[in-house]
Amino acid sequence: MTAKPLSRDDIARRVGKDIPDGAYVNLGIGLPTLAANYVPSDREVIYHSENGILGLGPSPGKGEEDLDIINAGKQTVTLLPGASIFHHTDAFAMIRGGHIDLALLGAMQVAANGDLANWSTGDEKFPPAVGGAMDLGAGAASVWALMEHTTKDGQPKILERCTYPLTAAGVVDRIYTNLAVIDVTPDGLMVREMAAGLEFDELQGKTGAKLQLANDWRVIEV
Amino acid sequence: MTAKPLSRDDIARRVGKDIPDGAYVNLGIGLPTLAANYVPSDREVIYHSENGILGLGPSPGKGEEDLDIINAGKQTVTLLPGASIFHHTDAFAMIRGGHIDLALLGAMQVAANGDLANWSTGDEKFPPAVGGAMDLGAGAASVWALMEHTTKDGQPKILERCTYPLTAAGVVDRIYTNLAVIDVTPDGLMVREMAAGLEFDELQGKTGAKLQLANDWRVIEV
Amino acid sequence: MIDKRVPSLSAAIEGIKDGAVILIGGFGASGIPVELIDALIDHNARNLTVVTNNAGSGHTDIAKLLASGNVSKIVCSYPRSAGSVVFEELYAAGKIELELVPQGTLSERMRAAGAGIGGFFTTTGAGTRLAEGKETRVIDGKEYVFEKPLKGDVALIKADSADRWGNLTFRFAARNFAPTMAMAADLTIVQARQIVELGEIPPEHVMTPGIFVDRVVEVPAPVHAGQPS
Amino acid sequence: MIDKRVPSLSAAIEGIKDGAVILIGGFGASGIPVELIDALIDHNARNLTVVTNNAGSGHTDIAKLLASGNVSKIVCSYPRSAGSVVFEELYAAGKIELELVPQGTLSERMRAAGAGIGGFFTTTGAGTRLAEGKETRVIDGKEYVFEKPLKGDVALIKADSADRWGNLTFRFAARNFAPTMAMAADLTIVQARQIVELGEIPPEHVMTPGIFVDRVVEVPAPVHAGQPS
Repeated sequence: MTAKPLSRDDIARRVGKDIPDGAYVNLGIGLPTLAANYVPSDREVIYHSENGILGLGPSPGKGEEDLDIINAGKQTVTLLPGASIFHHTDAFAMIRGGHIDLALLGAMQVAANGDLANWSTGDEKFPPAVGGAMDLGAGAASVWALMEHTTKDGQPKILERCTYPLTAAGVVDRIYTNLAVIDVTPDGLMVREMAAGLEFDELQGKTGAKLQLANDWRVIEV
Repeated sequence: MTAKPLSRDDIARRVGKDIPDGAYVNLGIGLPTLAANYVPSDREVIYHSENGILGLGPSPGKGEEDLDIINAGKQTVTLLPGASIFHHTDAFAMIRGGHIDLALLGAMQVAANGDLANWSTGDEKFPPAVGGAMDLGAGAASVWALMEHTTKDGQPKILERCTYPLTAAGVVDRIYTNLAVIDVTPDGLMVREMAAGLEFDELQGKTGAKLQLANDWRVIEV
Repeated sequence: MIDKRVPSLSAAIEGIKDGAVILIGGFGASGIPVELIDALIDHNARNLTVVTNNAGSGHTDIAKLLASGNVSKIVCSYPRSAGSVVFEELYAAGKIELELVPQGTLSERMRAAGAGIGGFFTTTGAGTRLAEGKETRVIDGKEYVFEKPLKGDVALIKADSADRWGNLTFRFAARNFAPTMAMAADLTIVQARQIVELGEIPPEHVMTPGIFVDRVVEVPAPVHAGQPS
Repeated sequence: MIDKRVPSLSAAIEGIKDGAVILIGGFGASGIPVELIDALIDHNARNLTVVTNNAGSGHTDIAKLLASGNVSKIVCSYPRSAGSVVFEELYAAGKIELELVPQGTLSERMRAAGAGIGGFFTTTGAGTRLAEGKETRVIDGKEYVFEKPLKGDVALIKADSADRWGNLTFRFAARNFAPTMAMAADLTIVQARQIVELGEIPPEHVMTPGIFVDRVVEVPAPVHAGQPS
């Protein structure tokens, strides 16, 4: 049986199932934003945006866009009943003060100790840009990293130590990739779920840090 | 001619004349609050209160008191058109950030270098209480101290060094007493005005720090 | 579903432990959550530290809480005021510890706790007794004092309107310490004059976003502090 | 009489000097004071430092200001975004200095400047390149970075309503950096969609109190950033 890596949508679908009812969640751009679409409909989740919104709703209908109601990715969004607006400094007080239960962040690299690299490849040719990534990494009560398991040319992105400049040190709690769901624990990286048909040795081979397979590991269901 | 010390109302009247048009002013309890009654009517002054009000108006009419609209002295006040409400932390950001142009503070002692003592006699029998005095002393762009020139038993309250615990160091710009108006300058205490009939030597005799008489000194007019 | 409403004052206060640090909103008599304080007194947790601006007046609300004997320490800026007889007696008898903090520093320290700030430098208090023993630093020629965050286990807050997400509004200057205290406590408990439907508070007029609030109880006709209850 | 209204955009911008530090509100295209920026370009002060979250997009507003050649340094969190071609060219040519600051730290540093805080410790950036050369401190077992206040000579702000005392409201998330920047500058200049009578903004709904505002100019139909003007 050959491994069946998850599609991008499937990663989002898998993550969506884990977002808990009642959580205050900040979504990074891309995969994380996609994950919100797959939260079970019986859960109420309050989404936070760095530019001063709690209670973001879905995309507006065509013609209903308001350019003053946007998310951190600068896309127009809507406000749910119960939404609130505040200024940037308060928005980051929420982040840094640990009031955001969960930040879903795209990642370039994650290290076995939870170090996160998602803002820079260190390439000096391009101007660096960080946005709110460091604040979210350091401040959110829990951080989940979402990414492809390897780079396009097959290099591992889960490493003993990040080679890219860090976003925040020791903050990632869980990693969702197209191949596995992995917890970052004090004892190291613990594989909770693997893509259907994937052997542990194969996963380890695509990973730049030592993995352990949980006794109760399962096949990822999406 | 014998000296004619100012009454309490006259001190307030004298101070009121100096409150500039357009100023943001915080009023301490007592004499300072009284002074606001004597600001010339062609001036617009915006009063600030530590509990989160800008634009305090006069006392409410009988029966019109609102217990949620009070000043720092806990008296009911009114809100002028243009008033704004904010929380305590913002109220003190205004103070500490130098946005309050002028704080009028009652004083127990003022030193020649502008040190202010107005919160404690150092008597350990009573529990200390400081309120916003230290914030206002340290933060307001300008601080005027209002007080009787001497204690009830004739001891000077303007001193080379305060004997009471300090509220803030080197912050008083001007002193208004029942005997004189005195500027605190880098060169020392400069008497700008004296009560009618008062001789400089007599004023100096009631003062515990060296005074200089300004060349253009005048009799206090109220 | 997020529903922070609780059915009673006793349910609102439930679980507060001995030794807890309790932030209590209000300035003078304005914004004091009288009914929550009464419920806390009935709850009878002991050895509390209370953080609030004043130390109560007469024999109601905060003064009544102090008189219960359950408060071992008060952190405030102005404990001594007209009618603060209960506090003064406890203080004279050595039965209550007092940490005196300048009012703006009190508020800023709680904000720091709520905003994830590890400490800050302020000119307030520099060169005074209240800076004794504290780290100081000269910045751009002015002396600053280092102040640390002040975090609560619990905050007791009086609001005007609230919804089931915990969004709050306050009446005029009853706002005072409430938004800051709501941020600064692990468990923020609110009494609101009215609980409204989600969306009834316009998003731009929410004064404390619900993220800072844990429990809301409706108290339709709250007693004003200092008035007979 | 307090009247912060000025009759024209050029009067609003008057007196901005070469070398000034200019705080410009807005996040993405939301809340950017396009007309004030255009007036600043016409004013032609040189060697400016601009503090703003993004480095502009396309060839309008902030990008146009950068293209004017009058900005020698930009302090921001996210200069690189879709369409930030002007900035990228200037950066590649070594014609603009970049100080990169995490977004929350950027906002908190300006708040510190406005609130009289001499500096603060934050966990944001600890252990990263952006903390290199900065003081660090371990507080309760976590590493913090010391950050300093960031003050402006001028702030340019887009508001919805304003009155002659300078009280402001903002439309939805156009609020973003505006209230903080208004506190943090010596001269805060506001363009408002409408100037209303004193008292028309309810006291409890004022979002930036007038004490933080110096000049207000009415721009009844403001162009949204990124749209052709």
